[in-house]
Amino acid sequence: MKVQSSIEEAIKDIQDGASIMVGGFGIVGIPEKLIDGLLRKGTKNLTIISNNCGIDDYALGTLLSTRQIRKMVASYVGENKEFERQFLSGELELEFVPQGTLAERIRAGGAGIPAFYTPAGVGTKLAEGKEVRTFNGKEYVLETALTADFAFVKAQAGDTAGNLVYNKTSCNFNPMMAAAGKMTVAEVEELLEVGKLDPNFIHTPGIYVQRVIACSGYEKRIERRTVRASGGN
Amino acid sequence: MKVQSSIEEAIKDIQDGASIMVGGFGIVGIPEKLIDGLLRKGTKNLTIISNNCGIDDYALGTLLSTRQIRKMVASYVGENKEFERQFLSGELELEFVPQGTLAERIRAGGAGIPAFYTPAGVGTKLAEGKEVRTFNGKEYVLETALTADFAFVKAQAGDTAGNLVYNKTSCNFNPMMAAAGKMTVAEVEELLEVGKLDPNFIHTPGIYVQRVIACSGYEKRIERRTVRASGGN
Amino acid sequence: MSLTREQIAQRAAQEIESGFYVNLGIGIPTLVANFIPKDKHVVLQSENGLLGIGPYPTEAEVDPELINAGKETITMTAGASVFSSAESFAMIRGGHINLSILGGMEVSVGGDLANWVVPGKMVKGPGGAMDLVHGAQRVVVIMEHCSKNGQPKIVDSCSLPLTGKGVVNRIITDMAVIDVAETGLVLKEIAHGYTVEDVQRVTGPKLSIDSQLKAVAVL
Amino acid sequence: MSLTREQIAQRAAQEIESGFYVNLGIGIPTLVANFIPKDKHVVLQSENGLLGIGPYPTEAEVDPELINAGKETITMTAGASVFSSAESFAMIRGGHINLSILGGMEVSVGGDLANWVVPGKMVKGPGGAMDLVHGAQRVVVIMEHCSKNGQPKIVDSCSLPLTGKGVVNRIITDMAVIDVAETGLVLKEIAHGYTVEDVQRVTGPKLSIDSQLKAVAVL
Repeated sequence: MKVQSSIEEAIKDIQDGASIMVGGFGIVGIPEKLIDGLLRKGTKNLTIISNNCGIDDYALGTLLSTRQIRKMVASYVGENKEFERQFLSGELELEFVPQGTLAERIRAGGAGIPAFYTPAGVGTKLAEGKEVRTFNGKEYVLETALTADFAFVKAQAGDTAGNLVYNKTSCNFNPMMAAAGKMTVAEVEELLEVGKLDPNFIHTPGIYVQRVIACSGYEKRIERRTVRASGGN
Repeated sequence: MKVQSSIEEAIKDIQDGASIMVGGFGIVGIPEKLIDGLLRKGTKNLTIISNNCGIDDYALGTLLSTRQIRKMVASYVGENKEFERQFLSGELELEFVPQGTLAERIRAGGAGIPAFYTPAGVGTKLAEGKEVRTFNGKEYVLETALTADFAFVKAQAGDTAGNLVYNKTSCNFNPMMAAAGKMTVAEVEELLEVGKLDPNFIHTPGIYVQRVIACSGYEKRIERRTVRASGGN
Repeated sequence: MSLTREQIAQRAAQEIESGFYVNLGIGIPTLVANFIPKDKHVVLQSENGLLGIGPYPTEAEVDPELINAGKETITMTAGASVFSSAESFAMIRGGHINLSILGGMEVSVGGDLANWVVPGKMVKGPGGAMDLVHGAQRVVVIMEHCSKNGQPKIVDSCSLPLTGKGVVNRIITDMAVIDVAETGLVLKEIAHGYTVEDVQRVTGPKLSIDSQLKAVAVL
Repeated sequence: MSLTREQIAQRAAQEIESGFYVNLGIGIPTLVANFIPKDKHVVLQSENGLLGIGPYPTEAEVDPELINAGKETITMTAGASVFSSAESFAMIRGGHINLSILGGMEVSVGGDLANWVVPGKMVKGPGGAMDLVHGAQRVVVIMEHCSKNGQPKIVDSCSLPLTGKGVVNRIITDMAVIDVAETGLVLKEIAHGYTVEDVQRVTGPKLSIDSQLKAVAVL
């Protein structure tokens, strides 16, 4: 069945050189525990597809310190000094994708759409070498689907059939990645029996999730804590 | 504001010759009251984009009796004798689209994707004259986005900001049509103040809905009532 | 002796493995659900937007907003989910459905399927069949071996408009189980009472005979 | 006198009409939210998957799973909705956002925008800017009129890598409001204390002067 008894079991068959999609935007909605597992396992030469690459000592940033990542596909990697060092020294390969194109390429991967046209990037470096085509007088660039050997996603709650529900803006890239991963592993804060989640409000249907594991002790670090004084706005 | 006081007001600016997307699968999740309004208004020469065309005396079928529909874009029109008569006599134009392609073309329309490739229809009459292209050794056909002047959708509940929630399999084509209609009108069984719907579980964000109207007295006819004896299965 | 509709459905149910996500077409394929053993964990998908089709409802359970793709009133299993048609066909097109069992009017030696245009009748449209035949990991067609006037429905080349080219993996009929292989059609199983020659006589293309040729195992 | 960052944000807020759905970029554009009059009904979208950004939270309200695209902790308004990144950019790409207000490093006479590669610094990536400039119905860029060493940032042709070609509708700087028109750049408003010549001197392309030329109205 889908329920895993440990993080180790959930990622046991990930080999050096694997491609892995990792959910999250910034460090919100990231699969903290699966990333930690990968760090402990020491798997190398990874291709990571994720909107960002964590921060220096947290999230995907930790896998940079240990040089486990060979290639990164992302839209923005701003918050990481080690990333910059490895990239400038040529140790790390990097593919930038506009954020909406990244989301749509992953969605296409899960949905069996091999390629689609989008306006983002037309006339920029990121469209160089790609087919550009005009529809209704506007130019669009052809972008292809992304899939991966594994997808790591994080949900608030899940059930034993693999159905998932996300909390607020921790949703982000997780649903598309769940669908685009050949082997999707979901870590959840609350693992329920089937029938406990309302069928009308499932964010990721269980068909997309091959493994699910209940985790606890989430750090959920905050990147930019911005507050207002009580009472004002 | 978005809230309409009558069906008449909600559809007041629909002109002869308009294109209208109409939600529903079979006769489930159809915008009953907006279709009735169109019947009363008598608007003619309509292009209707809808998975099916109702049944003889209900749903879109009623607009056929009054000859208000000039062209139908659908995946399946099986349950309607008047449809057959008008089509065979040449009064009605018909474009068949595979159901998944129809759903995706509408989704693309709302999402600003002008065209995409799909395997459905390759090598069949429905791909004749369309570009076929090979990706990773498999053939795909290029399909273009669909939008419409209006979209009529039906939701279980909505709020004054236009957020919508659907019930069970009445969801179907409604969410994509809400996004692909230039003017989207939603009829809801329950109209709530903003803040009453859980932000985590909105099916159609309010940005896609320009008008919303509370309706009651739904017929919700059943096309094929199939039952089992109590206790068995 | 020819298998009954129920026996064809029963044989088709043997294609389903525990853990499978399955889409059953309209008509005889819908009957297949009745023959899935209770000890197999199988989830049925309906392309109108439901994963986890349950049994038909009792009179008291009938919900006009809960139907399958055949527009029949149904129920949901525990663990079910509902979603839009775009999500449903993303699921189908994306290869997440392990098996699709569909009806057929003609299947060619190359696995082409024709099942959406009925000769002499108004064309009702492809529905979701054109998407399903390309999306599902495996496509099994169940149909009568011959047309009503005795003509083979398994042919060298389909005469009816196609639903998909090269999409069928296996054909289950009232006479036989036949695989579509790279090398052509392979006869895998024969219904009780028929010979290889009986089957070949009403099959257009030449059949290879599987070395493990068996009788169709149905009750 | 040059407008302050707050005054630029205040002027930019005047672009927003009641009923608008607006995406504000990171940096000064985020400040614009503070200047939207309370009587205007405006919904702010954040491309990480939120429609209906509320004010920053109080300490007690801080939720690590509720952030904007600048990764700041925020709150939600009544009527807000959250969704996936694919849905968020479907919303953006599909033309549902009335207005996008973004920062800029260079804007060309043809409305090309460069704002994702900072000279001499490691390239951090485009984020969502390349999608936003094509998707929003109207794109307004707010920036300093000149670079730190006094060079014009409004140019004949961008020297920095582009974010989008021909995408900017209006530029709001500390000196002026300039529209990108078919015929070239049109000076619409001037900050108090500057002349047309002052603005032209630090602007690359030749400016047309709008017949209704006004002073920028800020406090």
